[in-house]
Amino acid sequence: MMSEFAFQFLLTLDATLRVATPLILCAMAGIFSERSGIIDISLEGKLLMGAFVAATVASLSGSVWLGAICAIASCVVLALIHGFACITHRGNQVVSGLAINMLASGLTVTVGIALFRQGGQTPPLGNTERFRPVEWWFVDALDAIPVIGPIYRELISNHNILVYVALVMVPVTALLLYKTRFGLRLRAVGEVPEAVDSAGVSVTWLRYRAVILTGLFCGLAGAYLSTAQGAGFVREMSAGKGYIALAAVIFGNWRPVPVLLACLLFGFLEAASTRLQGIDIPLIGEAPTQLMLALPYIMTVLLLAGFVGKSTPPTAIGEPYQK
Amino acid sequence: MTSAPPLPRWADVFVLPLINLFVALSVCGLIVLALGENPFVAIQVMIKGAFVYPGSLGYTLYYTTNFIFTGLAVAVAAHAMMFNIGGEGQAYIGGLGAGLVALWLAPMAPLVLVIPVAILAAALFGAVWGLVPGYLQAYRGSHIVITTIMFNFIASAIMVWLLAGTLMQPGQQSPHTAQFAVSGQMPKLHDMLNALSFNVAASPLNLSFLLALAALFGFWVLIWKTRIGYEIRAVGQNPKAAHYAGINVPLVIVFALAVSGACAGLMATNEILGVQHRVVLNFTSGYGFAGIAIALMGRNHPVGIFFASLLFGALYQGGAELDFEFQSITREIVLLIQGMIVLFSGALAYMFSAPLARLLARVLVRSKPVEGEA
Amino acid sequence: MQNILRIIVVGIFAMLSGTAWAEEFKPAVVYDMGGKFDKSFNEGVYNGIKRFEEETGVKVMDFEVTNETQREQAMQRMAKRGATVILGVGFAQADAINKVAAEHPDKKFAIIDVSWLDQPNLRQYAFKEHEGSYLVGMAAALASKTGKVGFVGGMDIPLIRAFACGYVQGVKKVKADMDVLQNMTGTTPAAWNNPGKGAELAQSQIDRGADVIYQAAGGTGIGVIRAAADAGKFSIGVDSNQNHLAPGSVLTSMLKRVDVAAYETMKDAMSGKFDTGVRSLGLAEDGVGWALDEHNAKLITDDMKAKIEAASADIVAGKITVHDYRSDSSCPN
Amino acid sequence: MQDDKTSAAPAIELIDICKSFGPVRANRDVSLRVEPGTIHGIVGENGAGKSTLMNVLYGHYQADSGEMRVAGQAVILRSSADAIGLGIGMVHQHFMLVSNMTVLENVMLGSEGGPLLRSGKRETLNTLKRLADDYGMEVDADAVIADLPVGIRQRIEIIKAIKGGARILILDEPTGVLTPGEADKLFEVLRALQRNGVTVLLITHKLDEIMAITDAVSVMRHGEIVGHRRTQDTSPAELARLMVGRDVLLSVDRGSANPGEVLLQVSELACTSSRGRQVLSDISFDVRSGEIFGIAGVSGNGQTELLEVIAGMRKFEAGSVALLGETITPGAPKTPAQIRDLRVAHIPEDRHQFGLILSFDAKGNAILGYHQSADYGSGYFLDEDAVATHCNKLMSDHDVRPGNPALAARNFSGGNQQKLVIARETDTDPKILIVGQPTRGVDVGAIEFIHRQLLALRDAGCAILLVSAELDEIIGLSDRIMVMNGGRQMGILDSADAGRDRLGTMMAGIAEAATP
Repeated sequence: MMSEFAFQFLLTLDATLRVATPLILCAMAGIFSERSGIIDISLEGKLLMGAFVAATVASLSGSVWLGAICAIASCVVLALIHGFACITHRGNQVVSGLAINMLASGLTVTVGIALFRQGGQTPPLGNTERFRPVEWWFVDALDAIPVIGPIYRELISNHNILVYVALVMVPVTALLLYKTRFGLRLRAVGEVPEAVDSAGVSVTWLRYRAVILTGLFCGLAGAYLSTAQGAGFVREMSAGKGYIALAAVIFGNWRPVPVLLACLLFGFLEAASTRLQGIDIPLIGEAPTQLMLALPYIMTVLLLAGFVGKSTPPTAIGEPYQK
Repeated sequence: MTSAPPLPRWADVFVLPLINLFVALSVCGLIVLALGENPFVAIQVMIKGAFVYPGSLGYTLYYTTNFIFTGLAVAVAAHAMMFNIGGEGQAYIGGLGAGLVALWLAPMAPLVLVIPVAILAAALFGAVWGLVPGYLQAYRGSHIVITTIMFNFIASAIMVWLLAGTLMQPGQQSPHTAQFAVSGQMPKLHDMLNALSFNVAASPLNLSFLLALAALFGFWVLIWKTRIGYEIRAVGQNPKAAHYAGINVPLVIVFALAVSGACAGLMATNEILGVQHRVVLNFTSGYGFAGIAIALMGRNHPVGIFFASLLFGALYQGGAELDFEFQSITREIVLLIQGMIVLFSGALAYMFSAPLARLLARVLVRSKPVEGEA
Repeated sequence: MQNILRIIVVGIFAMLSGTAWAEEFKPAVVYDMGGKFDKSFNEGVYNGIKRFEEETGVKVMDFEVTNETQREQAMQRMAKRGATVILGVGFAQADAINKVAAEHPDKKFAIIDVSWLDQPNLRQYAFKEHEGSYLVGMAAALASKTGKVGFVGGMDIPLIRAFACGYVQGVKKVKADMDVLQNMTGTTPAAWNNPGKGAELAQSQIDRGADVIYQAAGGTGIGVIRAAADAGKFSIGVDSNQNHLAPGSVLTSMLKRVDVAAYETMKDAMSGKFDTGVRSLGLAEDGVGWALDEHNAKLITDDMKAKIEAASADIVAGKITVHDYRSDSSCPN
Repeated sequence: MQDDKTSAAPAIELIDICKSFGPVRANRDVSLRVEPGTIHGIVGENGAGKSTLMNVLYGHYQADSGEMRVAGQAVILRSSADAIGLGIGMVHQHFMLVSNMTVLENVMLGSEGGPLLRSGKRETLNTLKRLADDYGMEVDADAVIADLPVGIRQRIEIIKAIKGGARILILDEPTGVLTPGEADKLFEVLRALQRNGVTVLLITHKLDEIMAITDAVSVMRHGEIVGHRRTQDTSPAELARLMVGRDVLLSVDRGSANPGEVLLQVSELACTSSRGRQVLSDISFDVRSGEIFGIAGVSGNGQTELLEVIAGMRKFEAGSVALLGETITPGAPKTPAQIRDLRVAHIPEDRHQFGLILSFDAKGNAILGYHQSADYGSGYFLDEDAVATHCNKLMSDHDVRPGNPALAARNFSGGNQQKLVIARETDTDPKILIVGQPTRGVDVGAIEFIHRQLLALRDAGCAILLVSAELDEIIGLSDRIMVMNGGRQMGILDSADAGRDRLGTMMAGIAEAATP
């Protein structure tokens, strides 16, 4: 019984990883933009657009990789629109983000219907048009070993390649942020853009590079949604994940590893709520799945209000830079 | 530091928004063209669908009603320089308030009692849902934008929980409450007009439309005619000067957000009391977000908000017509137009400001000198 | 001159009297939120309509609603555009059609998955999904090696519980001690259109040992089928024949012949044989069934086929009664 | 790049530099020569255009016209990067430090030495060590900025500016936030830099610093250079006079005061800024009805904070303020509205930030602070006609032009804006009037008008507390004068005893006069 419970827990962790992958990619995307001082509530729109373009191109061309590349390109275009409005024209970053979310909602369905005439969906993708799980070496050999065997099979191996990509992106983000010239300048520009400017570095170009990176990561997240986790695009398939990722960025205090943990926590809540649905838990009663799904938002509000922990956003966030 | 000459007020208020709207619509027109349809024909279809067909004007004004309320919600907060993007959640919770009153009071009280109480409840519930983020911003320093986004999701979770649980009508297939008794249903305008022997086509347009017009007027009075409105504007335009003037800045922010939430909550009177006659899931369906576009286009002024709402009402109603007429364009194009309008009238609002100012300066240079120049 | 005058008079008369003058047959259908290509329920209707159009050459007006208000609005629009028969798809349109039908007593209306309305010009289709589900439940139990099978529902409503209940009865008929894992995707209409979550639920059931999963979840079910296929397990389709979605993995599909209902509605209306009231379609009426085609021929052994067909005959003959969850809001097991 | 001393090309030469921001002309025909290897001071009041000039010099702003030469070469700076390339470093008034990063990271920023930080880090550590050896500027490379005291932060700014071998170092108000001890350390560093051949430009409004460390000094006022002096040939008093100007010639005969009862009494007031710096300490004075009590001092010596405390806009730590018999203490504060209700009027120092809402029309500004008054409406409503009537009256009484109540405040000239503020605040017949910089940025005609009004109010029995950086204004209007320096009072003089020289030296914080 206990080992059955442990096994179920392990499987829930496994599901957590799958559910958290788009959150992780989106949240890393958010870190770049927000660390450079640009609020990005358009993670949601970019995620949606990425998912749509990935599935569409994969479906039309039959190549999942081409789909992913085009997804990235489309998200970079959206990011550049955001940058054009917020950096070049010093527009309101929230308004611009909202506009992009609306554009993404409208464009994906409009173009989807025009292309496929399937109510805004893409046709279901075949196996060659999707990213597939990757089985690692020695899975069967290790199966015999207790504890390690199941962990290796369920938790470590047999994930989609983009799951691994997402996990790799966390240290990549951290390295980029903390070990490179670009990262140093990026962190500085979100705090004191004047310092970067007075050090002879262009604030504008730096911020553009940051939003481009945001687009890049969002594109991957979108591709995961429609061509790895799913098998095709359905309208509004991002379903608020971009906002959860934003919440994770805030919750993780704009730092890659804590943000990863926040994503995993939020992913775990979702995975667990899926599995606990309709199940009576001793003492608690029926699992409060709505509460579990709303918990990321509630926790973020409490954090922002300073009731739990402390949130320290980049100092210059939201303010257009003007000499 | 490009210092363009100042833009004349009339150009700022009328010309610039029209240019922005024109550019937004032009881009959408190009997209329609890319989809292989004629954008001019599409516009014709939309105009016919919004105004010409019998009953279509009623539908247009019914949508307009929603937009007036959510546009006002954004505008009230905007006057205090607060960005309330929580209209969606505030309207949702407002619907809960209206619904609870209508469900409990309607079976035992007459319409003249139930409807006003339900309207008040909608406003009150919405106000609470706006007040909390306002408080957190004013006294705890949480970013109002993030908090209101989160409150939208929290509202949605609460409503799903209630509608699929306690409030769900027993034995029903979908999560919504039981239908309100007749005294909990806002009278439809066509019924009233037909009773006065005018012959009007049926539409969901109901008394809430008049309430919306009253709200527009009330908004104008509140912001420009009252002391608290003066304080709201002062806080928004210059919080330091407001502090100097003895205004309790945080309190005014909380108040503005509460009024803002109340406006959004009133949207529920149209949807819930006026049309659905029961609390249903997702009845806000994006109206709260559209309110941002309305307020941006309407320049936070009641007249502007009215016309922007009318435009959006026509887009929504006319957009549905596209589904009937075209294979490749659907009403989702409306979302696209909405997005373009927010982009060009909001984020890129001043892209054309400097060029326009230069152009006008060149044209008007001989007409008259500017008064009171420093 | 006289001729011209006559044409003008007739023309004016025609314009004034509108529909009354030459009653032209104009059918219309209003799809619900999933859209007509949802691979499931709405698409089933679409297939019936398509067949009708191809056979008769009559064009059917259609509309896909995207928000709550549009259901009524779309029907009103159809009525105003001169539709003579309007088909509503799904129980969510019950309120709207009830109202519009009352306002247009001269027009014919039909709705699928509704049985509780009372309008003289309305035909209602109710399906005995529990009977079809019973058969695929047997198929699942016969194909399962692990002794555990699963069910993934869409939105948690009595209709879907009826699917689940019929399924469980079928499973237990084969093997009384078999485990049936059950999950609903959600409590809101969004649950019909969330393939990601469908895949997660299927995966969780597979993790717990299920090797055949029946889904009744609209667009969400696509995710279930995909997850089962990815894991090398069986899934069972619903509403339309979904066997082709993952050949070799979709064990069979529970057919709910909404296409028949749609086709029949249009055909009857065209030929003037349109009668109203509730039409209850079960195995006997060929309104539900199970799918066997080239995509799953290898999966269904002769033995399975024989057992399922025997049970089917028994149900038609009344020897087996499948309990309908909706009759008493409970399931016997 | 550095020529031998003999060639003597100026390290920096500016010729007729002009720079405007919209209608505001921040620099007008500024010409300046800075000799190599010297410490050159630039003094001036707030808003005199010093910082703009330095930002032009650092490439942060581009001049509208004029020429700039560095070591004899004409240069055009398009960005800070160009300035850095020419060996110019700058320490800004507001530190350009990222407070959640380490010292090392801050110092590296902009010159990381490659796409990866690793090699640059080693190099920067070497630089830090070299600078510590050369100038005694020791810092802990791994410390996070937020944890460091202000003095060290400034040291890091200097290190940033000179790490690449800058030959010209600009410091903008470097001691504004430093303790005296930290300032002394800074000067040691500057002298060491000078010994190494670095040319230093020091912008400040603290005269003692000029006297202590510079070789030459230029004085700026209203965007123009009004004088160049060799430090050894000048005195603080002369500089103070140059700074605050002498173009305000008071032609009003103010007559003798007729002081009555004490209406405003400040006792042992102490206040710290939000950054924890002591901005007011031990301030005590009283103001009687029928007198103007002037506070002299170079801007930024606590006057602003003093006015804000009295107006209820700022919290304070110790002491008390008694207004018309009501006492405010840190434990029993009053809001600005409550204080205004006592009939205390307040003309703030900065009309753009506090006194006016520029986007509001004149009507709206005419009731700012009085919008709750029963005169302008009933109940919750404002009576627009009453407001317009009131505004018209203010405008005609106080000669505000154009007399259009519907015109937005930002479209009035500075003088008329100020007249509107003064009209609003004095129209209520206040018992106490606190005034900050009443004639800053106001044209000469309006100045006289404003001065007359203040005197008329005094003669009507109002107690007036006047803060001004214009020495002549203080002397011309005040009956008694208190001088402030560094948040302390340097003494209170009868205006009969207060000559320009005496006040000037007190303002410079040099001599303390006996309190009468």
